[in-house]
Amino acid sequence: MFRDALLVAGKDLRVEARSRVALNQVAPFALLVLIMFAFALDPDSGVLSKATPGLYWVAVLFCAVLAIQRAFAIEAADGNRDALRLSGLEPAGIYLGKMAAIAAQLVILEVLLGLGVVLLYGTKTAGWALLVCTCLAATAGIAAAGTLYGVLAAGLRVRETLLPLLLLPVLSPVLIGSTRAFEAARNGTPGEGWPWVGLLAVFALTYTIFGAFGFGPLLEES
Amino acid sequence: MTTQRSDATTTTAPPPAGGAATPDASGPIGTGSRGTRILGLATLAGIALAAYLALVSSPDDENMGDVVRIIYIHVPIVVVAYVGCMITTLGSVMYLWKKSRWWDVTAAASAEIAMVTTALTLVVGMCWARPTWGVWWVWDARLTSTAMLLLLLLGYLAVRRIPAESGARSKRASIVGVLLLPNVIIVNRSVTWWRSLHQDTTILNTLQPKIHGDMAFALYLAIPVALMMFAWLLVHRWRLAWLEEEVLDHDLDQAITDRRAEAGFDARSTTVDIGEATS
Amino acid sequence: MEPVVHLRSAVSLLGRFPALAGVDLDVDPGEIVLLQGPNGAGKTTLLRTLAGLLPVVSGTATVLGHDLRTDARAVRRRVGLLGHATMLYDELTVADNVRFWSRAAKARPADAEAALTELGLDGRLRDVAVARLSAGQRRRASIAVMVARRPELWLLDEPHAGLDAATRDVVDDLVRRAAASGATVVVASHELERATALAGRSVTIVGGVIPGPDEADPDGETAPPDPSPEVARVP
Amino acid sequence: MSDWAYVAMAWGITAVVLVAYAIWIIVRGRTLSRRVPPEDRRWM
Repeated sequence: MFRDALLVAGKDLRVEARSRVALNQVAPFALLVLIMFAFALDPDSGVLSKATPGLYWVAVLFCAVLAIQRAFAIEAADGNRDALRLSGLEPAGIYLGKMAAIAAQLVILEVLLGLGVVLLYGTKTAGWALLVCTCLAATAGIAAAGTLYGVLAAGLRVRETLLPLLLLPVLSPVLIGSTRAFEAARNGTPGEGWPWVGLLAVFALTYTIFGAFGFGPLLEES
Repeated sequence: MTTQRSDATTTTAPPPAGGAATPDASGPIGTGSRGTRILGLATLAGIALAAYLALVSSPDDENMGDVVRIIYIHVPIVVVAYVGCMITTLGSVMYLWKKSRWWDVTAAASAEIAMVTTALTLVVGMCWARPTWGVWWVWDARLTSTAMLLLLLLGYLAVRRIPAESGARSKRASIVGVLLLPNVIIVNRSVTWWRSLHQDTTILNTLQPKIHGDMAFALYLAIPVALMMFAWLLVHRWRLAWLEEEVLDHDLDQAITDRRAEAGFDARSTTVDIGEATS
Repeated sequence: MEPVVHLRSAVSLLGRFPALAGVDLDVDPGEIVLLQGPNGAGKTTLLRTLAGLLPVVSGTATVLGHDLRTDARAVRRRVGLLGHATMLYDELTVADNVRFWSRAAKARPADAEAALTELGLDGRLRDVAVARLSAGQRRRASIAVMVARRPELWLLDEPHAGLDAATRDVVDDLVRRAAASGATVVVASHELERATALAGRSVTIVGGVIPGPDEADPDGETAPPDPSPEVARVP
Repeated sequence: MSDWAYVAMAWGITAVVLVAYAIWIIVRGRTLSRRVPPEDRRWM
């Protein structure tokens, strides 16, 4: 199964390397979101710097929805889902492969957004260990749930509107957990943040297991 | 408490809500049956008694006054909403396991009822928050999780409404249905944890006024009555959902015979039960 | 020996629509069968049903020893379907596509290279993105993917469509060699003179139905159009 | 708005919504059941 996962992840990342949609469209969108927050919240009123962790993760969630739409758009083309069903790849392998590819792209986006926040909002970073662990756990959770709901919405005429409606409520614990963890890191009390990372890890694990089992039946139906 | 679900009672009598419909040639119409009539009448009586107890006979609370009467309807509706969710998840799990259409229809029916009652819970919750804290919405852990539950249910119903072959639709919906319960639990945990960070215990304890004496009786009567109402709604909604599926299948059998007729061959009756199609 | 394909009044669904409304068909190993019928008669649907992609809801249907009603997924690995859709990733190159799909089917890397050379794709075209290929080249890439996966049952839907004469000969040669080496082929095609020469026998489908011998239409005048001389309905 | 107004609002909205929902189910059940032959209606 993991061999299939590597194969699919490799394929997805190669498609991304060739078409550069994430780099040319989703990344600029991420920075755009940060700038719009700045317009909305008037930087020198202090609200922006106080709310930075939350804004950062809201931007990440929006980018995640786009990245997931993109990941399944390449499968929607020209009978590819039939090809996947005929390919002999294990559904769980396809799931883990696509999840890994999405997670990889998300990590790059998060680093980019991190730079954006540090430069644009001038936030000082502290508690690096907590920051990195939160990012990894949250990204795993977003990719796991995203891939499952992504294939569920794939191939449906209403997928653009259905995916956010299904995914964002489900990801609310990730938003809460990662924001609290980032705030703990910023307030210099990383001890408070670690339980939240635990919650993110549990979320990611739950969805990876559900996804591995649910992906096959859903691929059948899409 | 298991919800009492009268399923296949067969004799016919005029449905409680409608007049005595004159059964036409194709047998009695509507989703009523003797069982639902009895259940319906019992529920109506229960509601009347519960309303009387809650609104008239029970005393008002020392510090909250009459506002406490909202609790008598808030708690039962929340119970019905959560029971509905559990049945939806149970139905989805059973459908995935047994592929039985009966459970799939149960999941669909209880999801819709859960959605309606969850929305009501929010409205009643706001009617409670306004007099108590002077604001319509308060980021209280329970209210926020209920709002998330409503969104999760709307997502489930959206998936179920997408037109597709019934096997595909049921499987897609049941996977979302199975995820409903874990999602609710995880959301609930994180929201409660998040709110407890803010040590707003002052708000929290006013939510649990001291219920005692005949006030408690009014509340503990209202919950079973609400569950009877839920059972009655579920039975009718279940039959309606079954009819909706039948209408779709009926059109399909028609399509098969049309297709064969158009091809010039005899219209062999290929009776197809979509529910059992396993791909 | 056991037929590779055995269908008795099979009904399959395309969404809500009864794509196949009663098909009787038998195909033996090593056979090349031509599937004829007007547009929308269900040729593509029959091929996709044989590939285990569409649920069979009534009648009996076994392919390569698997019952399509319960075990459709097991059939898919052993079947090659060439349809109107290229089933390729447009952003990836020809070589990437063939390598990905053949490794997915656990085929040996050598098969991928062999398929590329056989379809004349190992030269300049090898590293061109599929998106920039012509329709004919794209179809040759799809065929290369299928050849590389070495399926036991070839399901070809209009294989000659959009190909130049030279490539059509390559395709016909590949099909004959595959059948000779024991694979079974079902070809759906409109180009009768070329396909009839290729196929051992032909079967006609109309309105999603291939009638069994017992219920051939009594009055006969609604018999489907008889395009080629030796149309024989073998039960 | 006095306390009783909110109590009335809470109970009123709940009653209206639930009754409307029940009637919608019953009415739709009657219309659909005319199009389905009796043997397919499990409870008949």
